[in-house]
Amino acid sequence: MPRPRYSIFSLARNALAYHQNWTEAWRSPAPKPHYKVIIVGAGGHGLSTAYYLAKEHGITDVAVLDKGWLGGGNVARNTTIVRSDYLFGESIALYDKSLSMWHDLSRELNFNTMFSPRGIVKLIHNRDGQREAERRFNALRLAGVDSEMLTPLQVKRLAPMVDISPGAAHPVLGATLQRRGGIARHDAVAWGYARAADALGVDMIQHCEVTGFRIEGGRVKGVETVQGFIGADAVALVPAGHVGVLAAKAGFRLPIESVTMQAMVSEPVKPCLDTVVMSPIPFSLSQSDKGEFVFGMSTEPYNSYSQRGTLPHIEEISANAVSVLPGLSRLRMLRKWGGVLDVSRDVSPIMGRTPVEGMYVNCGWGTGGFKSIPGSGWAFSHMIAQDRPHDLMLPFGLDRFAAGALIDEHAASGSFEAFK
Amino acid sequence: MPERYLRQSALAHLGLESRAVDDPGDAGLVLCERAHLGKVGLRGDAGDKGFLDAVAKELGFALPLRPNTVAAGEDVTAFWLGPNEWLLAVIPYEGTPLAEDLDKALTGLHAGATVLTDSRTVIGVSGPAARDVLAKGCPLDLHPSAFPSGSCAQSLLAKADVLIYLHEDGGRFDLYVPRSYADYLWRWLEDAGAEYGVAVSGD
Amino acid sequence: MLLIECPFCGPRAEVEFRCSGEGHIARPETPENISDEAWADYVYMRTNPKGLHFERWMHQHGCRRWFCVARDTVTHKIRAIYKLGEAKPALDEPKTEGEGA
Amino acid sequence: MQRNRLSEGGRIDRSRPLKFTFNGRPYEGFAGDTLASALLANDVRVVGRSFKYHRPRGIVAAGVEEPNALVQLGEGGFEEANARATQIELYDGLDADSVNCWPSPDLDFGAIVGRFSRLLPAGFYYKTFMWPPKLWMTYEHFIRRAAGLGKAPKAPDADAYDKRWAHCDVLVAGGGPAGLSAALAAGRAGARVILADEQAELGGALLNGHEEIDDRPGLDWVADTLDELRAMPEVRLLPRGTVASYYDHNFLAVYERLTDHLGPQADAGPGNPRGRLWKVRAKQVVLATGAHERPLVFADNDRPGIMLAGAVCAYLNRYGARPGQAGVVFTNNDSAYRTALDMAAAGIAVPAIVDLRPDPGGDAVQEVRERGIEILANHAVVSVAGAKGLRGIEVAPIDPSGKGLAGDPRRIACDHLAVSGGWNPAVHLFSQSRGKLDFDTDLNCFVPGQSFQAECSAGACNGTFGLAGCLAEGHAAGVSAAEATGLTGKPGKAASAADRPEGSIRHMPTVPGKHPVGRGKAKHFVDVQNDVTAADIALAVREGYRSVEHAKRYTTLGMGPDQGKIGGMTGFAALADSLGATMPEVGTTTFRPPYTPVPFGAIAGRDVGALADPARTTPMHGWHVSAGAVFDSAGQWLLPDHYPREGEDRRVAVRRECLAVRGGVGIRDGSTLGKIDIQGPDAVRMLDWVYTNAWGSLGVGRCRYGVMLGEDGMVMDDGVTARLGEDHYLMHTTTGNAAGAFWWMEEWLQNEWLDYKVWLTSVTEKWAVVNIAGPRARDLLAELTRDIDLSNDAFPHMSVRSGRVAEIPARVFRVSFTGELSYEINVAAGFGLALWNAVMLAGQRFGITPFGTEAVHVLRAEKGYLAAGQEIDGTVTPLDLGLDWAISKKKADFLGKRSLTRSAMVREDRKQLVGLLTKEPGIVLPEGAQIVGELRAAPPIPTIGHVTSSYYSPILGRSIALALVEGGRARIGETVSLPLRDRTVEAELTKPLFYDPEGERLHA
Repeated sequence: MPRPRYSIFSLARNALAYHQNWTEAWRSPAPKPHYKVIIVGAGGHGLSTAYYLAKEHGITDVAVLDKGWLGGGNVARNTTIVRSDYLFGESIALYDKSLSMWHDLSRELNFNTMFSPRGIVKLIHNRDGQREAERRFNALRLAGVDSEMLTPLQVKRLAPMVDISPGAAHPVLGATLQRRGGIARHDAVAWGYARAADALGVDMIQHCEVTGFRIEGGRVKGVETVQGFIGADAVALVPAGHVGVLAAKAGFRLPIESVTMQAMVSEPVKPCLDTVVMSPIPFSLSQSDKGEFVFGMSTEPYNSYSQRGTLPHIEEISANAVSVLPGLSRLRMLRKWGGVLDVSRDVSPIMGRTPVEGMYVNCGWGTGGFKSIPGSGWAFSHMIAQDRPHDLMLPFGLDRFAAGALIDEHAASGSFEAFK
Repeated sequence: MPERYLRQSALAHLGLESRAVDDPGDAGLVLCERAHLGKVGLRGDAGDKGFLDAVAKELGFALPLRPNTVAAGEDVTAFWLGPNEWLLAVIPYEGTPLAEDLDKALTGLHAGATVLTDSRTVIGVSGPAARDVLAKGCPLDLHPSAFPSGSCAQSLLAKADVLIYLHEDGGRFDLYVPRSYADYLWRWLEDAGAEYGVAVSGD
Repeated sequence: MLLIECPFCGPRAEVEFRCSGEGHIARPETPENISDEAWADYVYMRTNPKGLHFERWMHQHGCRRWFCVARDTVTHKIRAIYKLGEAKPALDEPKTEGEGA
Repeated sequence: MQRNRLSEGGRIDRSRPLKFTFNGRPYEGFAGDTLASALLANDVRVVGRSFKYHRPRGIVAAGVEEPNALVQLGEGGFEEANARATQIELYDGLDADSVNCWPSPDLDFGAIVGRFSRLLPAGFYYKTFMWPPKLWMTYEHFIRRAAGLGKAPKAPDADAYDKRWAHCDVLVAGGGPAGLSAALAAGRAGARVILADEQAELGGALLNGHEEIDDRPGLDWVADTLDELRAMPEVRLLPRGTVASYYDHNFLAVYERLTDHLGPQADAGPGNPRGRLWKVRAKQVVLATGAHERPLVFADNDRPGIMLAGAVCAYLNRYGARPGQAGVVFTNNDSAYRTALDMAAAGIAVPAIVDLRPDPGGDAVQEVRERGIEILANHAVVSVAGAKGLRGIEVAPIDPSGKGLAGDPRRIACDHLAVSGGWNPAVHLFSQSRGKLDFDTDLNCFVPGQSFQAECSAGACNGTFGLAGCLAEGHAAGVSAAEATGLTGKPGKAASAADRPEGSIRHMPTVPGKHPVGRGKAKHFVDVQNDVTAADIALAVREGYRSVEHAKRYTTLGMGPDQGKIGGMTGFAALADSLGATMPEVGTTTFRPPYTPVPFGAIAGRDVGALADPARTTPMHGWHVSAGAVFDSAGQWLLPDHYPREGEDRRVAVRRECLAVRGGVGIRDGSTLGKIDIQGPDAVRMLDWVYTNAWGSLGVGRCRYGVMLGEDGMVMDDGVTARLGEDHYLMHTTTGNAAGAFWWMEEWLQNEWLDYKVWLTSVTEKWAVVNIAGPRARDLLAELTRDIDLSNDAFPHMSVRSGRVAEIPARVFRVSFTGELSYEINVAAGFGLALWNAVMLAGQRFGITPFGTEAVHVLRAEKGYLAAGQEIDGTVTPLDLGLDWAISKKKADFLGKRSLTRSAMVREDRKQLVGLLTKEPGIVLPEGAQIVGELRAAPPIPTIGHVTSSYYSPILGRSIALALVEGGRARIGETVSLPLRDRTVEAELTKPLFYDPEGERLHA
């Protein structure tokens, strides 16, 4: 299934033909009766897993099933921030593998993901934040991952909208900077992986909701779907925002709760914020290539499978962001939406085996899902292909909960609230 | 006993007395600190008749048992806070004797009284814009049909926990606010009232 | 924003409450006699249903009482509110309506 | 000279001229104008440039759906980007400029992009800019510069914004005939009503025409209705109030603009807010939000002068402004025939009505015929002339297939074209409320289906476009809403209007033309705001982006500042056409809040600046301020960090304070420490659960240290609890955990230990705490109290006594966080300042020194005491912290106990608390520094731990640090490296205790 390469030349050639000759980015095949691997969830992680299964491991007898349109889950509704400035070595290794892959992703996929390493500025507002930043900065530096400490003046130079006056409601004492981090065009990542995986022979089957699993003798044999039974040697669950439902159908529980996270954008304005600004108070902010300010938030306070959200949270985030970047006050909220995050109890992902033989799970990415798409798919495809976890994902197995070997980025990152 | 003047109200530092006027003029919002109320926290089981009787005997009136209601005697007002919790506001502000008397009266029961005079202060809010100002920070419906005179409720006002009480005459709201939040809440109220005009009155 | 009928204070806005997560989770009677897996199940594993969810809420800025709420995690409709210690009400599983994604 | 101003008619006040500036040129309009109507009256045809191709654009609409007339408004602290000219009420001195063009919309250098438009189909950027890799940031720089519309204001916002809650029986969204009818019916029935309408003037579509109600002018009915509503005390009218979002449980946000129409306010600020965000809880909601007209998709349908027919009516009838001298109407339905009549009545030459339908019928058509206007049935507009202002059009008959033309084009001169493709109900709020949409094939639009919340749609937003129907539906909605809230007042009768039959609509996703879509030079816009064409949609389908969401995202359809109010449905229709599918099969994308953009400042309200976060203060706060303390925040609390004297920096001040405590006596405000009063016969049972150690043996008057775990075995808090009486305890928590620990215990008591007889009361704020610490503390206290025996035997370390201090009733705890002889004197908060002053006075002869939180940290670290947020960070167990001694071996269970025996908890390489002494004693390590066992020349270098606390210890004359290190306890004595930014420091691992290891000073 060769696909014409995208380039300025193909664009010019097609322009002469009024763009009538472009071919479809991916096929819409009917499901085969059996696949070697079925991936449930055609989101960023599912699609990248399929792509790397085909590309790195030569396994092309793969179907990616989705209950809706491909790339319609969290990859379509996140705030597109890509970074690896985590605290624990396990997290740094995994996320930085992913960040490195982002830098070449457009050319790898021949699809411009518009990844833009414009730097992640994480503000420090108080003593606790300073301590956390120093710890993280040093952890990253010693791991060989880029990280810098900024003075308030350096913050001002990178992000002139930030109020660094000492009397500010949330004074800026400094920041950490990860220059290799940035933002990307979220849809393009899903579409790029889908197109590239399709070209390698992977079947993307949309509107094919999984209604159950056929499990015999503790081993998975295939999936029941709205389009009928599809057999498989291995089944990988990668349905962000939905994994609890599938796990229940397969007969096990996960240390995961699904919650809504909102995001919002402003009307588009000319460029005035060139880096990503994140603050623990909390909010995150970047300006997209379209000119919209993209606001990220923390999660809503109760379980929800609703891609909506509440007003109080929007109020809080707006107040936080306006306090730190007062110039936002007269800009206007254009649109807000929500996504459903599967948040694990230590807010780190769960990757690996499940209690069902032949069934693997990759879930619980919480707010880390988008940035990890390349690395997660790359590592997870290794697990599926070789039935052995890749070293990068070894610490993230489901078994860590019984052992108590949690990777609690959240607790240790200064946002520790003892009594949640 | 130490000199009374040594005892400072939560908002003493604002010098409200010097700002107090007798006639608020056309100010839409009139604020005051009611610094001299004693407060006693009372815990006990509303289903325990022995407890209710003992308290009623001590207070001279029965505790309010319906949610968001108030009962009052001559010097003591009792606010319903929950199914096993009440706040007593006492005149004068030394709540200790009442708490001790109650404790004695409640001996042997699973009940207790704690002096909370200094835990909270009371900000009085009145004037024609009082409801409008409170609506800026309080999610309760304070319309007379939903919150009639003589009601009380615990809720939020801006970012402070408050117990809101509307006096029987409907003329003034009393906000019972944790002491450490009093300065914030006072500043918030002055800010919220700015569009209506703010005056300070004596207690 | 939800309107939650506190069983003690009456209907109040969501901002007055705190959600304490899944309800009816029994603490193991004799933790020392159960496996690490069984203990982890109690500490970490959650039902996380899409649809009817039995959970606990607390009226943090009101009467400070905990109580039980049966809430649909898709529609956010509150199906039942009851006091602690009362049994789970029998409720139908909802059809997943009203998800305006 | 307002060339296009009608001499009479409209709602403007010609006696009140207003001057304004647009793109640097002065103009004049009238009170009652919008910027858009004033520009139209002044014959300003090009108002901006398009988003992608920089095509000249004119005003299209008269309301919120306007896609082109976005302007940069005002300056300084009042500047605003992307303001919509149709929503800007004219005020004197208004100054606006077009966005996204340079130097002006008439001469825009960006238009060069348009020349290459063939190279820029939908999604072109996904296919290129990938090579060479280094150049992407350069490409992107130009993409970013090209994108965006207006400019973000640079000056701080001069305005303040208000927010408030509101409650009502019935919220009515929209003040047109349906909304007014609903509000009137509900109000008469006795309901508390809020009626919000985005317009300055209520009346809705009635303002734009001259329809009659109850046999008199419709606007008279509006006036009477408003009079009646205003007389109702429980009805609140919110003109200039846009219902922006509809949340769960009938909670809605309304943004009311208070001063925008007045221009910049001299007294801008909290006393005169710019806008108010209403947070409304409504028992019932009536949506009467009207409808938006659809454009038709034909060749170059974006040229200035091509307007929506309904907008033409609005400008003529409401604003007395005409779009030009000669206008053609292009329609597929009856409604635009009224426009033709209005145009003719305003003296505009109307050479023809071009109608896609073969046989137009209906009342209005008849009237037009009688008027003698030519009707070109079964005709299409196939080309337009005039890139910067319409000069004429070509029309041609349509062939029977509806796909091509059946004759030669004919040219008609005109300077504007009024277009109608039918109407889309404004179902935005309905959809936000989770209501399901149905597709009405007769009207060719989505209409509200099943409601999900207590809501009812009425009038045009419900697909009922006729006035009679709007009045009837509105009334009925008001009646049923009032009834549903249990109100029984008499709602009165509905107002009536003539029912005028209309002909059907001819749906054509794209109008046939000279070339197939995408082939000729002309562009067929489906979304004018985002420059999305029918060819783009077709390309998306060709490339497999077939789902409505894929097509939207690939082409950016409906993603501009108007959020697709005009372009969305038009694009979906083009998509359905390309797919050969029906509209219900294609569906819609989700309608996201807000309905129209809302300033972030308004959403933030007053929770910014000084009111951003409550600053909690202690009773002694004023003293600290006058003593020149430098403050630090602990959660929301403000506490003195240190008290610098003249010429002292922080370092010097903290050293002085530390030495004063170690050498004499210091005084500290300890009021913020969490305090929980615990009473009841089962207090001990509860303490035995929540703390790791056993509490049964604690005598009255004695104190004990406790460690609180989560069920995961991690330390959450620690502190000292005192037994005050038989069944009476007082628990101290860390400042930050006061509320958390309280809720933790309450949760267990209320949920699990229902039979326990324990009452908890938070008494943090009841007590002011004055802590005196140092070898002279007893001597000092002795000066202040007569009724407490201070001798070591009578009042040993870890005990509590009651008495009077400085004549004030007090509870004195002999506890220490500094390692010195230390008393924490608790008095009623109101006496806190008095006590502090008394202690300071008495302490003068002991050289008493106030010390702040930083000195406390130095002193506690010298003793290896733990700090929440530093050593205790949610990932450490009591064993990690060396607190084995505080874990009862006898208790069968306590919260978190089981977790401590899991495999990862008992590993010997867990991070454990140790001390750290740098080889060079002068180096103070940064907190957060990472520790390395085996140093390597270059990263990656594995780390074995990190520094949690680090200070210079004045008493030891060297630096000290606490750290969590893998297997640390077994490594004590080893040397480790800390590679800092500028150098690598070597340090020795020690026990986490640096001073007075035997605790002699505590017990002195």
